[in-house]
Amino acid sequence: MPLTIVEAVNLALRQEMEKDPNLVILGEDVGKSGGVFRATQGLLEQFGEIRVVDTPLSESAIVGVAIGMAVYGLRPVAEIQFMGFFYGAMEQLVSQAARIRTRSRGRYHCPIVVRVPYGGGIHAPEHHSESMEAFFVHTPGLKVVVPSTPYQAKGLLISSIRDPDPVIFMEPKKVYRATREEVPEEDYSIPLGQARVVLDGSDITLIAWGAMLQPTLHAAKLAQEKGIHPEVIDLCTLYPLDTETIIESVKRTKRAVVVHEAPRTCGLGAELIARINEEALLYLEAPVERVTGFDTVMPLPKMEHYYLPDTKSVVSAINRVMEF
Amino acid sequence: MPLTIVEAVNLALRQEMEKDPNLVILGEDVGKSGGVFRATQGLLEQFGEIRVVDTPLSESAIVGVAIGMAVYGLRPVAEIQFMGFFYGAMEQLVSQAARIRTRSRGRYHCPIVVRVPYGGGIHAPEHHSESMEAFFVHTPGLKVVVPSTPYQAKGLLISSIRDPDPVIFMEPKKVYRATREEVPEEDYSIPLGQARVVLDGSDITLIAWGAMLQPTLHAAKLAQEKGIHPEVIDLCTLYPLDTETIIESVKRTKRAVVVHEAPRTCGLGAELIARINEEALLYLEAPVERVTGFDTVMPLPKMEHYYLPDTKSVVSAINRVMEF
Amino acid sequence: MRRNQGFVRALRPGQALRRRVIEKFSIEHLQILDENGNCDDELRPLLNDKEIQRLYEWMILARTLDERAFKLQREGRLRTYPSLLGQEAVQVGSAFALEQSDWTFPSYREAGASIVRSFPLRMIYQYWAGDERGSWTPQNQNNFPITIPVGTHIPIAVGAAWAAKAKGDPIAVLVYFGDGATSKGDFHEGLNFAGVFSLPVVFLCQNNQWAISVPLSRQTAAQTLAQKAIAYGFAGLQVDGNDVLAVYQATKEALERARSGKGPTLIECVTYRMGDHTTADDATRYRTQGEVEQWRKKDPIERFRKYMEKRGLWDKPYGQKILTEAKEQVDTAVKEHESIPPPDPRDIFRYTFQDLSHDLTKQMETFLKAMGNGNDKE
Amino acid sequence: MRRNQGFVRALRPGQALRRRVIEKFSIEHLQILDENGNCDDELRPLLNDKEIQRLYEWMILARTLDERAFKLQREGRLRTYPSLLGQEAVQVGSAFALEQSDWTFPSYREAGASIVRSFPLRMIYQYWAGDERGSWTPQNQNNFPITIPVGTHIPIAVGAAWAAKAKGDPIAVLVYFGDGATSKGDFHEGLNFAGVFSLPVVFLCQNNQWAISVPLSRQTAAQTLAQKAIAYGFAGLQVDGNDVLAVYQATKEALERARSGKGPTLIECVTYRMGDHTTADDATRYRTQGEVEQWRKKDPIERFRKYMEKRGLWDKPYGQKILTEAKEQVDTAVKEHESIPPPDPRDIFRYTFQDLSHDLTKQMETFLKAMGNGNDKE
Ligand SMILES: Cc1ncc(C[n+]2csc(CCOP(=O)(O)OP(=O)(O)O)c2C)c(N)n1
Ligand SMILES: Cc1ncc(C[n+]2csc(CCOP(=O)(O)OP(=O)(O)O)c2C)c(N)n1
Ligand SMILES: [Mg+2]
Ligand SMILES: [Mg+2]
Repeated sequence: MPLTIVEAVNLALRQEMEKDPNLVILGEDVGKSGGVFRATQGLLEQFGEIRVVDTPLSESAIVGVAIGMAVYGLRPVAEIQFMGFFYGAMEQLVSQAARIRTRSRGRYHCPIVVRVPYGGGIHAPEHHSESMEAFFVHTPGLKVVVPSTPYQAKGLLISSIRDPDPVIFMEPKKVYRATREEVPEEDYSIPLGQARVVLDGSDITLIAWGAMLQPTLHAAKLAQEKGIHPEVIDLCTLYPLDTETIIESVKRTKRAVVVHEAPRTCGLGAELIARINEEALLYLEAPVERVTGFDTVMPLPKMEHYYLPDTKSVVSAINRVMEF
Repeated sequence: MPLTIVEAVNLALRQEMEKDPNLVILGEDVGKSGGVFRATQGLLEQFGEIRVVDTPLSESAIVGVAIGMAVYGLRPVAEIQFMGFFYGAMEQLVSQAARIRTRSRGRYHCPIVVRVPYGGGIHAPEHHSESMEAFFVHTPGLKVVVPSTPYQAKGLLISSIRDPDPVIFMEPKKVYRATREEVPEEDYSIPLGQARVVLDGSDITLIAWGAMLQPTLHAAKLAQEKGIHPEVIDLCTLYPLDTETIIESVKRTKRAVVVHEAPRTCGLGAELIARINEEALLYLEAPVERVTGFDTVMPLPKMEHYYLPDTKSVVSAINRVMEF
Repeated sequence: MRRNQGFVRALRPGQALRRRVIEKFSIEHLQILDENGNCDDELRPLLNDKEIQRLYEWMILARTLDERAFKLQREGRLRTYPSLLGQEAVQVGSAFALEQSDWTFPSYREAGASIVRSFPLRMIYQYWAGDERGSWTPQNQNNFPITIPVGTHIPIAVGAAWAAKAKGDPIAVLVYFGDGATSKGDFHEGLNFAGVFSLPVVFLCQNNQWAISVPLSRQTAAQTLAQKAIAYGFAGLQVDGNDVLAVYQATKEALERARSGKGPTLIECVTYRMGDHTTADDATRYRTQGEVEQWRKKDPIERFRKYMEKRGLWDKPYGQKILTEAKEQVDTAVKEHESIPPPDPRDIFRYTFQDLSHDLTKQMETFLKAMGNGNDKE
Repeated sequence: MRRNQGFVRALRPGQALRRRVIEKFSIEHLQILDENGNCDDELRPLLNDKEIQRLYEWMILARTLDERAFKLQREGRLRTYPSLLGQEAVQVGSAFALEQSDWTFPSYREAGASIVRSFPLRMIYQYWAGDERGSWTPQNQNNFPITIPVGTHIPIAVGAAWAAKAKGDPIAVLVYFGDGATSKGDFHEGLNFAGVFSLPVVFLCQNNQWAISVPLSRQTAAQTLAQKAIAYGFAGLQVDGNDVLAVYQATKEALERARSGKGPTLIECVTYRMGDHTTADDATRYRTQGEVEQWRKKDPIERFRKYMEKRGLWDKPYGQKILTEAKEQVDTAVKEHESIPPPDPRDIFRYTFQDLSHDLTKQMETFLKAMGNGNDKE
């Protein structure tokens, strides 16, 4: 049936909980209220208080307790209410979750999923618009997944839940309800670590993920009208990166633009450029462009539209690269 | 007089405390014991318990309290004992320190320095060898400084202390006592945001900072014997980056290698490559190489030498780039 | 006497010697006005009639400002806004006890306290309309901007108290937070630090029973939040938070103890969040109307009004007059707020550091150029 | 009775009505053996002679293993090592109270507890020699690897307790940490969480008076660490940590309460770190020899030996025999440890994820190739 991203997340959680009695959900407001975005709506009613846990306001404990549950043999899916509140859980994530398999030499592992709505554009208060994927991607031992559509959301979340290692599942809240798409009731999963080509093209490669896919695609369509044929890649998994798909495309198109919301410096865009430099330098006919947030704090609603990449800024990047 | 890096840090702290009655030092074991690396030795005795504060074991409060002191008008220099224990203070740093000027529209600012020994190679226990500069560089509102020699250490620390904004001062503990160098008693400071060319060359640009400068320089010397003349740049300040110096050099040498201890993916090396790509792509005759840590946890002493970049790995990178 | 539960059973007679009680603690509750406005004169704070009326007038203004904010949000003229409805007494009573030289560190729900601290109403609307200029603090005031990441302002308030003590300034710091904040690591690290250094800070917890949809029973198994002070070795007190006189008295006393070097105090003010968590929330999803009605009976303003009426400090005309004046002040504030020209996009870059970094200059110029080239996203 | 300090002064007669004590708490101290080995028979745990001797033998083995570790480090055969000297009773007494099915979450100073949990001595040396294989837990054991970031294992232990409760497993979790750890946010978030959900977990604080060079007085202003349990609404008890019987009894009781659904317990064991913080530390920089000597008089092993002697469970030959056996075990462990072939460099990559990511495969191959090309850094 046609679902939004947030409904697809909810469906994936419900179906996996039905399959796996060890799957538990914990976080702030995930139970009685069904989550501030309703992603966990109805789960408390269906699975009860032992499997759907409204926790105290303790980000570090939410992740830490999830780690302990996983080590003991459960499959916790924790929610951090907004990415801006993830910083309090960094020590648990980096110093514990990401290292347990390594430091116990495989004796213990940590199959947790931490779901977290991220990104700007919903006129939210301060600290509600972060996009800190680079922190996670830079941390050895973590997988980082970002769906961009309802179909992707269900398939990727199911894979993340079944994955034996810690996964940060970033949900693009700007497009939580932006579109509906046919999402099968049936069980299906989308393998982690694979990017998808959303639009075939030959002139330039546009790389985006999450909420940035829509303006990127839109810009690509506008470019087509001008006779430029962009290939658009949705990364889907930010770590491990599907370098192959990116390189193969850039070698054909010889040009690329990376789009992300996060601040420019040391964002994931830099890593993508580094990999293109390493594996496709001689193919490039123009510098790879970055369309990103500024190296500033995300502004409050009155000015956040200045900050976020949008169709226009992607279009002008495409033009700059084509005209280089 | 000839001092080690740790002695230069101690001297800078003492002299600035003598000049500025508002300068206070706080952290774990910074007082009575003079710091686990002796960086604050003698300061408690000279300045007393109100200006040199042994704190409870609370990384988040150490940074948070420092922020409050700064907002009230003091000049706190906080110490986090090892970078591996910084994660607990991330929320204070990112959500508070880095934003106070922006969110109060300049009414308040946050002139704190957080000193933190970083990096591997001293056969330390787990979590004592982190190099997480990319986290700080990616965070808008922070400055990030890394000295590589005793002379640099004093001059850069003095500038960091006098800087009106939050500065993370990363101290390369592997070379804390590796070399002695003439460090003037007199007051001098080295401006932030400027890289320095440590070795002039024309064939390839090597970029490093902190403890990685030594193997990089050593590799450069070995290359010279083979008739290759590398230019070696010590970044000194990681944010704001001195892009100009890097680009100017790469445009001349047309080749570059970046060296850092941190995991490869999304490390600062990626950002440097991205900037070279943006401003000097057409000059490049070979992909910029990265010599870095692996995307793994830093191993324990028995294997840490496998992990850390060293002269040999820099040499072979130079060769690969030159032979490309 | 009720023993620390659990080891009671283990206590058998004749164990006095090696198994002994070494510490005893107790937690007090303070109420001065009961729910019908009857006052315990033994405890009544030394406030003159004018001051009593000021307390009432601030509470009316707080509620008026709050109701208007709600309306404005519904009309799309404000963004998400957290209502203070029902917490007027805690906010006004505590702020009224402050000296101007004291510092406050609010969370996000203390519009009622900020106006008493003479923060311009206009700017409260401006901030919640999504304009950073609304979190600029007027020069003569010692108020830190509101903090949204729950509890993270607590160690910062402690740091300010540390600095005040080090400088020998005879001031105190008051930090506001909710019941949910008591579960955060920063609450613990901050209060513990304040205890160790015996700092001049008052921790004021607005226990409004809810953290969005999470009830107090999910924040703690402790009988009170006040008793958390025992963990830090300083004083804790529970206060009827809908009793403006009790809140005023307890805060005043705690501030004086702070200023006179007697260290920190934790004050738990028991109150209730009458509205939704914010305008983006719907509380009917998780709590009963019955519970809300029970608390409506304890309304802080109505209770105080009854008291004033008994004392001849309130009559209909006076009540009318105050309400009208409050509405006028709010009207003016809204007008002023909505006539402020939009912020300058350059501000996005300007305040990141004292001086624009090379990168930021470049990013700003590129951005302004793009806007110029008809790429203005507005 | 001692009131929660500070508001005592404010209490005047006749205030009973509106200013009243609503909660009372007390903290108990438990000692069974005094410093001369005299036992309070009322409290003596039900242990038979063999078990009493086992306690002694474990303590001797712990101390022997520890002394050897120190020597090995000085000879450059181990890296930085944190000595447990003086804390034998806390570690052995508490671990002896566990069932094998229970879980433990140690910090880094509990070699004494791990051996009682039948963790191989060999691997303790291996870990502190800088080899990750030493933190692999044998399959039949429920011990989490040691944790170095102070306090971060506490929420994890709580999560394990949560899972055990959810699965209905009749087990308890025991988590070890020091006095310094009580200042960390994770201590607070973890204990609070355990209280809210009444989880089967025992929090065992080894209060050895020091956190590296920071004395207890800089960690807290509280009179005891045990009273921190009051903040979380569960039981807290202070125990003489150099009295192995008291530690055993308190832990046993707390574990039983946990397994029978009565929730968490915080046990503060008052002991002393007789050695430097680690082999990299020099305690003479920050504490007096006098203080150390005072505590030497309370030595946990000597005290217990006296008790056993009184009971006829100890004589010189027995003591000699135990010591010799301990030395032999340690000799064997060191030999075994030092005969283990060096770790395979591939292990650096192998355990990051269950399956090597594409990036890691590439990084590993490049690395192995470089080693092959005489670029082996060894
Ligand atoms: C660290 C953090 N986590 C989560 C949130 C999201 N959030 C905003 S308010 C709130 C509840 C706070 O409850 P409480 O502390 O009782 O204050 P109240 O809203 O009741 O005034 C939550 C979970 C946040 N702002 N900060
Ligand atoms: C989060 C964190 N901060 C700092 C350190 C450095 N450090 C190692 S042990 C220690 C003191 C710990 O004291 P305590 O908790 O009392 O345990 P003890 O060493 O006395 O057994 C410190 C500060 C650390 N390991 N982790
Ligand atoms: Mg609340
Ligand atoms: Mg200790």
